[in-house]
Amino acid sequence: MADTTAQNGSEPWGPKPRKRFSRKNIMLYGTLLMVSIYYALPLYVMIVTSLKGMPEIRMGNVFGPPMEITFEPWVKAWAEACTGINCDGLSRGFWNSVRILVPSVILSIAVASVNGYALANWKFKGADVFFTILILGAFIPYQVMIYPIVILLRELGLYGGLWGLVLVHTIFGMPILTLLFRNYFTAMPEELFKAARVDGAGFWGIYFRIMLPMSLPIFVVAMILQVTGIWNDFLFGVIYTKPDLYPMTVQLNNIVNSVQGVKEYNVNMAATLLTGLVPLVIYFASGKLFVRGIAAGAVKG
Amino acid sequence: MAIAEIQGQSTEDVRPPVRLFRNLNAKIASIPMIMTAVFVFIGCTVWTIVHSFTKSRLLPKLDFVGLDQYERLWGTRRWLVSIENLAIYGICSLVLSLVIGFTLAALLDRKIRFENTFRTILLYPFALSFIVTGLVWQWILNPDFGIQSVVRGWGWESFTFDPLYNPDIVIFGILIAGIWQGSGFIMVVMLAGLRGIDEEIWKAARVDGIPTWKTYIFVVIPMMRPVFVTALVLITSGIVKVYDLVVAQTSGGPGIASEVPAKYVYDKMFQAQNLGQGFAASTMMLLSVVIILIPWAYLEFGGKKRG
Amino acid sequence: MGYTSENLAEIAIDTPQTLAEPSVRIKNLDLNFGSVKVLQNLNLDVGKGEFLVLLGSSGCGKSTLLNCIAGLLDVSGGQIFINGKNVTWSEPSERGIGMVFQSYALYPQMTVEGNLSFGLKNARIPKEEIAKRVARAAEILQIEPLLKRKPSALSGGQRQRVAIGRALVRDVDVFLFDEPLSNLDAKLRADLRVEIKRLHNQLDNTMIYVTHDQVEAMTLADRIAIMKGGKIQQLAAPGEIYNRPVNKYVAGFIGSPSMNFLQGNIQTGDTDVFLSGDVSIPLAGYAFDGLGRSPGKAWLGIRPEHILTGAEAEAAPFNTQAVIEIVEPMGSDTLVWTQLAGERIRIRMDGQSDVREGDTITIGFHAERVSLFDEATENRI
Amino acid sequence: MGYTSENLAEIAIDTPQTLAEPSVRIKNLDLNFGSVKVLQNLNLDVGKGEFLVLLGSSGCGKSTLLNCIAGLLDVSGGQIFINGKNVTWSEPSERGIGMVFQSYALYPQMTVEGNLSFGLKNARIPKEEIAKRVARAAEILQIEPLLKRKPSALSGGQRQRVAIGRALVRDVDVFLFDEPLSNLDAKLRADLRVEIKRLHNQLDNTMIYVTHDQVEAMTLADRIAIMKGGKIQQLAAPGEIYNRPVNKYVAGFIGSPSMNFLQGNIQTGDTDVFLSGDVSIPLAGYAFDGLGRSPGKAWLGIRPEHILTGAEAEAAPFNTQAVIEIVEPMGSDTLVWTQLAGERIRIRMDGQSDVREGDTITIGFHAERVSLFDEATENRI
Amino acid sequence: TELEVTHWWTSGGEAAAVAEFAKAFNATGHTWKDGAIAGSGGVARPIIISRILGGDPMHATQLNHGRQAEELVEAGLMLDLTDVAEAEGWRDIVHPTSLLDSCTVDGKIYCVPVNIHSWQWMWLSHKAFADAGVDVPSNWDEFVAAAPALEAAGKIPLAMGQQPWQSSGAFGVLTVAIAGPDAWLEVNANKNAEVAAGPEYAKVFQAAAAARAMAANSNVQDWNQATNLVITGQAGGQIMGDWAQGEFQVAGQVAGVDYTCLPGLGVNEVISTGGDAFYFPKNDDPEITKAQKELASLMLSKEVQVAFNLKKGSLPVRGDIDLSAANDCMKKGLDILAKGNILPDGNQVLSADTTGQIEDLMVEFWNDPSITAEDAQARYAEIIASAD
Ligand SMILES: Nc1ncnc2c1ncn2[C@@H]1O[C@H](COP(=O)(O)OP(=O)(O)OP(=O)(O)O)[C@@H](O)[C@H]1O
Ligand SMILES: Nc1ncnc2c1ncn2[C@@H]1O[C@H](COP(=O)(O)OP(=O)(O)OP(=O)(O)O)[C@@H](O)[C@H]1O
Ligand SMILES: [Mg+2]
Ligand SMILES: [Mg+2]
Repeated sequence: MADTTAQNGSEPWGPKPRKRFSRKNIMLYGTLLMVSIYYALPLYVMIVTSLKGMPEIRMGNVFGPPMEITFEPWVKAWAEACTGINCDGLSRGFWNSVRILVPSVILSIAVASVNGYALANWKFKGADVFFTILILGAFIPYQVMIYPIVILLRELGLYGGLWGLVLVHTIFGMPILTLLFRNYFTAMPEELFKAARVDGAGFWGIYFRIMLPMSLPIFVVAMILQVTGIWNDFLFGVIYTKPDLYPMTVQLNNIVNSVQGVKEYNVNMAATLLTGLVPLVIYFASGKLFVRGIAAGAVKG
Repeated sequence: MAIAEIQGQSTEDVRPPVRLFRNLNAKIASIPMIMTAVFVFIGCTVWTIVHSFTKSRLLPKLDFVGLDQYERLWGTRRWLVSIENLAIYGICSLVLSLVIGFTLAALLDRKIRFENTFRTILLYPFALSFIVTGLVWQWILNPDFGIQSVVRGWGWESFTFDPLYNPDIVIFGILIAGIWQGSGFIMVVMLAGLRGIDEEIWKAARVDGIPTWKTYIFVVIPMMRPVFVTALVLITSGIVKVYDLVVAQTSGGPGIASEVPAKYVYDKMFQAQNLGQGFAASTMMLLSVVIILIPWAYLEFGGKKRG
Repeated sequence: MGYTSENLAEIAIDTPQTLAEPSVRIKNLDLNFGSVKVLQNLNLDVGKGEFLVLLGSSGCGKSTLLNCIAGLLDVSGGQIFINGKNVTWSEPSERGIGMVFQSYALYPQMTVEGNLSFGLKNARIPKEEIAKRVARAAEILQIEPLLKRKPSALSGGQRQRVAIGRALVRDVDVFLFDEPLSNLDAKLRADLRVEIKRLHNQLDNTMIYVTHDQVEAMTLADRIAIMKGGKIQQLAAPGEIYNRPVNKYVAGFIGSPSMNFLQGNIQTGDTDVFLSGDVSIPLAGYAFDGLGRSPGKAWLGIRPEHILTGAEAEAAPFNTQAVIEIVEPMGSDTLVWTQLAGERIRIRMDGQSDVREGDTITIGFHAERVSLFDEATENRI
Repeated sequence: MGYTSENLAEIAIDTPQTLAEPSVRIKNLDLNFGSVKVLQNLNLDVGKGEFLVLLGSSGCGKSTLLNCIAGLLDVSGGQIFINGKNVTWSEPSERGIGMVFQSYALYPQMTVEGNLSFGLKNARIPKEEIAKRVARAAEILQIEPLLKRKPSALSGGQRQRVAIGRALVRDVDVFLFDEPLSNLDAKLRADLRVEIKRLHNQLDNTMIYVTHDQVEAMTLADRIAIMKGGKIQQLAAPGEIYNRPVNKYVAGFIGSPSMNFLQGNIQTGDTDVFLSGDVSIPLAGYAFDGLGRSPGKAWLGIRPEHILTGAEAEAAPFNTQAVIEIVEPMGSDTLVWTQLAGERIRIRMDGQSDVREGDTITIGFHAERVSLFDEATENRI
Repeated sequence: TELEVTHWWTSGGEAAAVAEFAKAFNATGHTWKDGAIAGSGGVARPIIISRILGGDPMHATQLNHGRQAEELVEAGLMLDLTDVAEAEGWRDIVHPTSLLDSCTVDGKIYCVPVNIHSWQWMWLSHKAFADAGVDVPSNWDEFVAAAPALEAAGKIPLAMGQQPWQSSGAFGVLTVAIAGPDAWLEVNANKNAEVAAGPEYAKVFQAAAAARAMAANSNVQDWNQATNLVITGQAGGQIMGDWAQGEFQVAGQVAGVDYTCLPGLGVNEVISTGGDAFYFPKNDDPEITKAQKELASLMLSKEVQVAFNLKKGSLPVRGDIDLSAANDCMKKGLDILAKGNILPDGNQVLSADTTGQIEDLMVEFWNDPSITAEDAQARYAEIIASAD
């Protein structure tokens, strides 16, 4: 056997020394930091602005930190800003948004996941044709469909209510979500599906007992997509429902989009940040699952 | 001994069940999809196309006027500018989203510290509604109190950066914000794709002495085709519908320099109360999407069997 | 050592040849994927309690056939009977089959117990009955201590046993195995092979077993069906297939290291001989198939383990001198490469043989041990 | 048939024992993944032109060791020398190694030619030189007609050859193989094994080859290193490992079907004997390791292929009667299960043997063929 | 009875004004249910139309009266208010009566005008002119003359936002001021393309081109950002409707001291009488119809008009009320109104489609110096020629 003589001090031995500030690392983190600045700059401006008073904003330095921090705009955006004659800020629509969000997210994901599952595992003749049409549907500008869908909903007797809106969200979420789910389920081992069939589980049995528990990550991905989309939706919310049901974004729009009169930028910023909070919380909460889920959904094309 | 002999024909002759009832549950479950595809997407499309031959104004009406709407559409400078803008914006946004999304994903994939933090920062624009973030970008890019003035304040008096106020480059100004908002999501998709690449490919490239960037370009990217396809669907469907972004930042300005087709459609339908014109414009948009996508969709979804 | 055709027949005798009421009967089965014809007019009867192995190279249609039997693929033509009932269009769960997959296909989110009872719950079997059956299967497979674990906490062999158990609890008549062992390492594979054999002895079910591992096929099967390109090439007992392959494909496919082939001519006369280059091999003792002993171009096949060396070779009807080119010691055996009639051939010798590259040795074999194939049709002569 | 320790030594003699300047030298290598110590103080010298096989069960650290040598993992301690140069901190591409992976890791979108030349182009080697080397590698590996194809259009074996070619063109001194054949089916695996052996003979490079397939290890290796839990258990020529395993683990690991073990006592005296139950096995002729022939509890191991039957058994120093429990015909061999001293043991018999379950046969063996292990340490006695 | 009312008055003053309506209506025992949607017609219109198409319309909705609503009326979707109007003698009290004309289709009245907004204003910053060392101009020509001085002092002579309605609005103001009300009427009401291509309009386009040059450095988007330039003295002036006044007020500026307002650009002291009106979609429920009519009459009542317009900063539609609380500029407007120097608003005479086309042209023209005045005029004449 080889003799292991004493180690020569100058010789490389053990782990390769790593420079903390190697050129590579500086490049890597430098780039990421630069990019992060680009991404975070608007956020910074928004936060800073939302903490300033209007006179300070009029002075025009958007990047300057507030000389005098005020939380007034936040309070106003949440509880005082007027929408027409109702002066209770975003808080008014918040629960409506939640009421719309929950069933819309659940229904759209439920429908799309079942579609994706059927397309991946239970192919029948013609399924691909419908799916292709569905994907093309993702490219139709939705303004075009506003009136026909109004007519459709009227015929279904759903116009003006919560369920009409839920249906609309389900329809518009369907193309991308179905694509996502289909790819995810296709990537799952087919033998598992076969085993369940041999075990006598039917279409729904396999979906609920086998597929569903195994695809939580993609459900989280879909949820994030839908929560973001539906929470921030304004047009559908306002077109297909009545004032009792107007989501928070209507208030946001009202605060932000007043054509005439004074624009309170600080309140606008605070309102936007407040509105974005719910999706942001969901991002933070499900960061890791998000990545894993997408992997399975996206990788197989 | 050869193949076992078959004797005694069995008497019962089970006929194959009716085609329609095979896979019945799957068909039932697909009803929402089929209904959506047929009634909503096809139905709406047909409805739109039919109405594009009418002179509907505020309300959809069936007064046919032939191709008038189309003639006017193609005689309108704003429409032509919109198309051109969409082409420029579309190509740049597609390329940049993919490049930036991929580059960031690749950077995050280098086993870095704080990956979670960086990822969230890059993703957060996706969560914020564009009504106000558009305004913020408008400020940041405003030559009088945005970046230009800050840089000039540092002493570079000749520094010029006013993308939103220069008709020649305004579309690129919009691009800056568009990329800002959308690329984080693409980055996440790409990151996920990268995590799926076989570790041994990396090792092989290292043994071959191939620099990392070359490995990405010549080896990894070609392997991620499916991910790029998914990203492509996401980006292009977003591009075709781009509207808020423009309205929030420039309302199509300066002049009509940053008009886009979706905005043209919207303005014609609801602002100018000329539904027919809006329908004609959207029919043209749809037509181009279909021309580009049908062959691709067939290859991607129709032609290939599950394997 | 003498080999007679009698004891060959004896090896084959285990097989239940009485197919009065086969357990699985496949009639004129066709299966196409789009325009690709994967199975064509396939007929197969499997007896009650028989252990049938489907053997063939990758892509020959073994899994496809199994999936058709299980009802996981819709056939394009033909019929499938299980226990006399036409099940061509039945649901998989109604066919009375259990299936074990290459990748185990355990439900990852369920415990072992959950995995075992899933099928039973679907069939709405009463709780106590389920518990009883699961307990019995767990006992048979010796997985009682694992019942509460999830599949991710099991080793490969344990997972495989759970997969088998899942078929077991359902009390089915026919077990289908699709390469159940090919994901395992050699040692484990050997152990589980024995276990499956034991199980078959114990249970008496019909088993159809897909593999492309010959050792598995040879050790487990009552009969082996060798498939190629969607067709069954030979269906016979292992000994028969090993000793009397019906064509050159089967001959080359079965046996490891595989059979040596020499190209040449059969010369009939007082004593039939096979001529290849300058070598002339007497065929006295070769059992010709039917009357086909006409002269003509042919292949002669001889297995590496049937080539004798040393004193045994000198005693054999055919023998010659050969120079050793490569020596591959394999522990228990040694594989030696040499030349015969210009062809490179392999010889399997005892693992303790003291041979070196460059040595000259005597090799020889008995005509009873060779196989002859027509050069054109490649069928056995 | 007589076995002497001389011819065992001869088998081992191929090995280049003169390690004056080893090709690869590993000194006190440690490797931790976080707090998990995968390799601990590992020392290994590989001679110039040697074919070393790393063998061990899954998870024992084979790939990890290979990756350390390749520079794909940063070691936690110790040094690695290649051709006398300390490469502990060098980049993989600077070490003069080529590596072939289990999954081939071909660049899927490049042609075979592109795959072969990518690394060279990157090293800025002139065009003609690249063309020459690719042509040579293609010739050696017989893949000239495939040069323009993409990997997806190649069969498994062809892909593997391209993967080897990629290492080949780089003119490296040391080839590292990480289970290069384990994704292939049995037949192909056998063919490629021969090809790699041929390549080694032709090229004269040092090769380090990871596998958990014994047949590969035995046929290819000049020396085998058996690993377990990140440590090398035995490093020796295949014959040595097969015949004189240093401990019970190695003994059980090598050989298929694996060695039979009997638990019992060594009794020294006039004639040493091994007692197990009511069986007493004389040990005359057993080559004890050193002076360790003290009495005590021990394991006796005997390989299935070393158990003789029939006339040979009767002639052996130890023999007894046994009842056959299971017969597993495997074509070329037949595996028979029986009982000895209350333990179930396996016997490998000729494939043409005419034995049935329930038969009583005579079995026996020579003491030279057994291995004895201390019960406590499990080391060879 | 509960009435749902849609409108897009959401900013502070506007909302307060709406609250006056609601207060008065609630006082009658009914309930005002507010459905405020911010944004201009572009946002509100699809909502209103959808609600009507969906068969579940709101009970009252704000709309710019005039051509825009015509189709809805023609389709028989709006409630006929003629009986209320006749009973209360709207023809007599609404001043100018043209406001009521635009509510009239086939002799029937379908909407209630509630206020007058006018575009014809120019706002000038005293500080800017002081800095440039010139007097505050009193009409457009003086303003043009002062522009070089402003520029020399580093000021933007004319502040302009980038929104399309600003461009076309400013053009409208210039037209009335330079070409005069008659030419304006000829082109806009009678769609006389010859006049549009004629010499009077040529002058307008020249003036617009000059204004374009003066506004070249105005890098803001929103109208109030432009107003802010005037307030802070960075710009000399801005052409903007009377709503700009609110900004000056919020900034604490005093008319005549810090800023000057020039109606009709100081050339033609005429104001256009745009404004807002409410429509009442038809409803099957007679209760609701009754309440709708009550609301209609309430909106025109004296007290509500005063309360509403004071909050809104617009002019009342009745000539018979006293607005002593109004400020300087508002009073100027009232004077002009009283003199009868009025014009209908563009919305009342042009279809939305034509307005849109003109907006497109103006936006292009204002922002692209390469379009000459002649080109723009030619294209303008074309649009007028094809207008319906
Ligand atoms: N969904 C499919 N569409 C088209 N061809 C298919 C499909 N599934 C299998 N095939 C083809 O059918 C043939 C038989 O496939 P099968 O899976 O039955 O082979 P196999 O004998 O099980 O092979 P292996 O040993 O590799 O599992 C193959 O050539 C394969 O390419
Ligand atoms: N990245 C890692 N982090 C932590 N532990 C690891 C990592 N990679 C490998 N290991 C552990 O190190 C041990 C050795 O792994 P290695 O891959 O070298 O095994 P191997 O001998 O090649 O096995 P196989 O035959 O399955 O390839 C295993 O127990 C494994 O769990
Ligand atoms: Mg298969
Ligand atoms: Mg490994």
